[in-house]
Amino acid sequence: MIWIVSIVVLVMLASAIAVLVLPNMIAAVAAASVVSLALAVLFALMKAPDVAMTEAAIGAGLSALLLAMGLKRLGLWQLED
Amino acid sequence: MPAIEVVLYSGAIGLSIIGLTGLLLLNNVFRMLLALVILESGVNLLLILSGFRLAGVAPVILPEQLSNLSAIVMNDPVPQALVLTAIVIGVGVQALGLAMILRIKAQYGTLNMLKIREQLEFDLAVQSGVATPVSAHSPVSLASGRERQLSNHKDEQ
Amino acid sequence: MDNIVLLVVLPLLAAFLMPVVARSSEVVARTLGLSVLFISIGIILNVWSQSGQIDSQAVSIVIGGFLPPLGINFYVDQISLFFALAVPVMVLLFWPWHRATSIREYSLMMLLTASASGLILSGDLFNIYVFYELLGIASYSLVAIQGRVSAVAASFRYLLMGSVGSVMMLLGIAIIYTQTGTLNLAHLSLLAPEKLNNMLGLASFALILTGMGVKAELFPVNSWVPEVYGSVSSNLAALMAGLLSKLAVIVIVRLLILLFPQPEALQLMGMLGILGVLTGELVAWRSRDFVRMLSFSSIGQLGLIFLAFSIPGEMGMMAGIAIALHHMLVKPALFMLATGWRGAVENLSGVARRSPFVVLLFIVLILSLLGIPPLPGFWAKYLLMVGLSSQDGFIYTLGMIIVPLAMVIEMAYLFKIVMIMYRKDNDEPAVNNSNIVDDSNIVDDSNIKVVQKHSKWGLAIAASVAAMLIAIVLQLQPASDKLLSLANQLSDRNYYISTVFPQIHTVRMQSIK
Amino acid sequence: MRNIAGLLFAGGLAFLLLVLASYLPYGQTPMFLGDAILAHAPGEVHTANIVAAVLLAYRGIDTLGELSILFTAAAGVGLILGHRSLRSDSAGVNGAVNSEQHSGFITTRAVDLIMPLLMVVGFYIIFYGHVTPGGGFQGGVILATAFFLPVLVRPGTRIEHGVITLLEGLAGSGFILVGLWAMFYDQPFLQPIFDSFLGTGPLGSLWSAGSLPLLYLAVGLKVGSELAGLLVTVSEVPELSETNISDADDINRK
Repeated sequence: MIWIVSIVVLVMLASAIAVLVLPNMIAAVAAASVVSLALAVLFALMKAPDVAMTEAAIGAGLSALLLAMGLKRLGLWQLED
Repeated sequence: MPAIEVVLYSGAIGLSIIGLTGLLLLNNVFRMLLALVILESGVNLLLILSGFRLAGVAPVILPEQLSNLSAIVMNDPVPQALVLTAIVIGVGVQALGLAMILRIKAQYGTLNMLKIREQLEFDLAVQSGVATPVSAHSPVSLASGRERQLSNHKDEQ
Repeated sequence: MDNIVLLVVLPLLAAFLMPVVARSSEVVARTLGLSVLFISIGIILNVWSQSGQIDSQAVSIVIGGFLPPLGINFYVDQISLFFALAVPVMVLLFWPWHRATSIREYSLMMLLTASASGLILSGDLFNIYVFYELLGIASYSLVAIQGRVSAVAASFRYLLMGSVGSVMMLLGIAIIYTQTGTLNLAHLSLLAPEKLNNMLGLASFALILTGMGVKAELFPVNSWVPEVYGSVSSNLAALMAGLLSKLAVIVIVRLLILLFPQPEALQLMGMLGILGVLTGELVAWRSRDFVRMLSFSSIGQLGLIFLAFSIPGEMGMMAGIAIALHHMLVKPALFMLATGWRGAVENLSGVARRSPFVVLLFIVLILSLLGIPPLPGFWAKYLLMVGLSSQDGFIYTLGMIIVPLAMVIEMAYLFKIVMIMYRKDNDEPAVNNSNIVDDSNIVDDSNIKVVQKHSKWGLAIAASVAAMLIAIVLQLQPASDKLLSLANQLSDRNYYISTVFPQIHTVRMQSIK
Repeated sequence: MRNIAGLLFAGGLAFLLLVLASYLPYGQTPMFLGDAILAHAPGEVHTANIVAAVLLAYRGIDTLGELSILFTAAAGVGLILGHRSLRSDSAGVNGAVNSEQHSGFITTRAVDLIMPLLMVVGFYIIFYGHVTPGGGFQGGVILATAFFLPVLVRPGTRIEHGVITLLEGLAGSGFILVGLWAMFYDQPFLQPIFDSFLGTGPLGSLWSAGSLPLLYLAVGLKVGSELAGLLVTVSEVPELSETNISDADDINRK
C-alpha cells in the first residue's frame, strides 16, 4: 500500500512541476490531466469513492477537454516546437 | 505517526506549494490558470486527509454490513462531501477564467500578464482622460501597436 | 421566522427561471426578478415588525430539519437582519435599469442578491465559503460583461486574486476541521478556547482573512479595487464598494469573535488595517482621476474599519459598525455623483457654477466622510479615537497617530477637488477633452456609455443619503443606543452559542467535548 | 526582480506551511461531525451512501449553492463569449468551421453507438447515487459528455441552446421546489420527505431514500446541462488567428 501511494504521489508531484515548466502547452494540459488522474487514484486508495469518481470525471476528463478546446481556440495547439 | 499519512500530507502540501509558486512566478495567463487548478487539487487532498482513517472503509453501507453496523470504522463522509463541492466549484471558476482569457486574447492579442496589466492601466487612464491617447488616428502609432501585438505573440510561442 | 430562508431561495429560483421565462416573455422575466426583491424586503420587514416587541432576540433557523451541528443553520440577529434588509434594498437601488442587456445579467444580479443574503445569514463555516464563492463568481461575471475588454482584463485579475483567496480560505477551513472535527460556528465557538487557541488557529485565521479580505479590500490583496471600479458602471461600483465589502467585513468579524480568541489575531487585523489606511489614502492623494480617487479612499476607509474592529471590547465593535454603516451610506452616493464626473479631476473645473446643487451635495457627503462635526462621520471617528486611546499596545498607539494623519491627507485631496470645482473655468472647458476620448473609446460597442450627465436616479440617491446623514445628526441619541445594542449582540459569544444550542443541547455538547 | 520577490514569497509560504504541517494531528483527527452523521444517517435519511446523505440532506443548501455557482459560471461564460469580437462572423477572426475537419466514418459511427450507452450509464449513476458511490455530479458529467461527443466529432454542428437553457432552468428550480415542498408541509426548507409514494423500502434498495433521489436527479440534470452548455459555448468560439487580432476597440492603443 505504502509503495503504491508513494509512487502515485511522486507521479503527481512530478507532473505538477511539468505543468509549470513544459514549454509545450498541449503537454502542460496533458500533465494537468495526469495530476487529476493521480489524485483520483489517491482518493480511491483513501476510500473516498465518490470523490475519486468526481475527480476522474471532472478533473481528468471534462476540465482537460475544456482547457484543450480553449488551447485550440487560442491558437496554441502546436504539437512540436 | 504512520508513514503513509506522511507521504499523503507531503503530497498535498507539495501540490499546494507548486501551484502557488506557479501563480506567483508565471506570466502566461493560461499557465496561471493551470497553476490555480493544481493549487485547488492540493487543498482538496488536504481536506480529504482531514477525514481519513487508516483502518477506515468507504462511507457506503453494503448489504452484508447491515447486521453489525457499529463494528465498522468508516471514513468521515463530511470532508468527502465538501471536496465534491469544491471540485465542482473549481471547474466553474476554471471555465470562467478560460472564457475571459479567450476574450482578452481576441482583443489585446497577448497572454502575458505583465503586458495585459500594462495595457489595462493604459486603457483605464485613457478612459478617464488622464492620459492623452497617442493620437488615435496617426498611422504610425497604429502600425507600431500592431507590431507590438505580433511580437508579443511570438514571445509566447 | 422560518421564512428567512426564502431570502436566499427565492432569488435563486428567480435566477434559474428568468432565462426560461424570457423565452416566452421578456417583460415577465424582468418583473419576476424585481418582484422577488420586493418580496424579500417584505419578508424582512414582516420579521422585523414581529420581533419588535421582543426586541433583539436572535434566532437560529434550521435548514433541512437536522439540528446543528449536524445540519446547517442560519443565524438571524439584529445585525444580520439589518444587512439582509440592506441587500435587496441596495440591489434594487443600483439595479441596471437603463441598460438594455441580456436577461442573464439580471439573473446574475439575482444570484448576487442570494449569495449576499446567504453569506450574512449563514451559521456554518463551509456554507459561508460556498456563498462567498458564489458571490465572487457572480461579481467576476458582472464585472466582465460591462462591455469593454478592459473590464474583462480587470475582472480576470480580480478572478485570479479572488480564487487564490478562496482556496486559501478553504485551506484555513481544512485546518480548522482537522483540529475540531466540526463546521458549525456555534459548536466551533464552544471548542475554540481549547482547540483553536494555538499556532494552527492563528494560521487558519490568517488564511481566512486572506480569503475574505479580497472582497473586503484588505491591505495586501486589494490591487483589484481601482482596476475594477475604474472599468465598471457606477451602479455596480457603488454596490460593490458599498455593500459587498461590508458584508465580507462583518463575516470576518463574526468569525474572529466566535472562533479566534487569541489577541494576536486582533493585532494582525489591526496592523493590516493601518497599512490599508496609509496606502489607500496616500495613493488617493496622488491619483488624478476621480473614480480612482474614490476607489483608493474606499480602501483607506475599510482599513479604518478593520482597525476599529481590532480594538477588543464593545467600544471597538461600536466604532467599527458605525464607520462601516457610515461608509456604506456615503460611498455609494459618491459613486453615483461620480457618474457625471468621470475622468480627470482637472476636468471638474467650474462645475460649481453649472450645477451648484450637486456640488453642495458633494460637499456635505465629503464633510461627513472626513469626520467634520456635527455630521455622523465625526461621531464614528470619535468612537474610533476613544476606543484607540483606551487601549495600550503598539498597534493602538500607532493607530492614534495614523488616523488623524489619514484624515489630514483625505482632507487635502478632497478639498483640492472642491477648490477645482469652484475655480473659474476661464480657459477653454476641459470637459470637451474627456468627451473626445470617450467617443473614440466607445467604438467598441458597449452597452456602457459613459454618461457625462448625472442621472436623476443617482442624484436622488445621493440627496436622500445626505438627508439621512442630517436626520442621523438630529436623532443621535436613539442611533447610538441602537448601535450599542448591535455591538453588544455582535460581540457576545455566549449569546450566539446559547441561541444555536438551547440549554439542553448545550449540556449534551459539553459532555461530548 | 519580480521573479526573485515571488520566489522569496513562495519559499516563505512553503516554510510556513511545512511548519504548520508539523503541528497537524496525523492519523488522529477528531471526527465529531463525521461520527455523529455516520451514526444518525442510516436511521434518519435511509441512504446506504452516506456521502449522498451529507450532500443532499445534512448539507443540502451547500449543494444548492454549488449548483448556483455552476449556473453563474455558465451564464458568465455565455455572456463573455457572446461578445462580437469572438463570433465567427466578426471581421477579426477566421471562421472556425472551415478550419476543422469532420472526423472519419468510424469515429462518427462509434460515437453514435456510444452516446445512448453513456446516457444510460449516466442516468444509472444518478438514480443509484444514494445506494452506491456516484450520484448527481458524476452522472451529470457523464450526461454532459454524452451530449457533447456528437458535437465534438462533427464540428460546426449548430446546437439549439434553447434545450440547454430550458433544462438547466427547470432542473435548478426542481431542486428548489422539492425543498419548498417540505416548507409547504410546515417543515424546514429541504427537509427530506418520506411518504408512501416516494417509498420507504429497506436500506440499500432503490426506493428507500424518500425525496433524495428526486434531488439527485435534479442535481444530475442541472450539472449535465450546465457543463454541456459550457462545452458547447466554448466549442462555438472560432479559432483566434494570429494575424487578425481584433482592433475593434483598440484604436487608440499606444
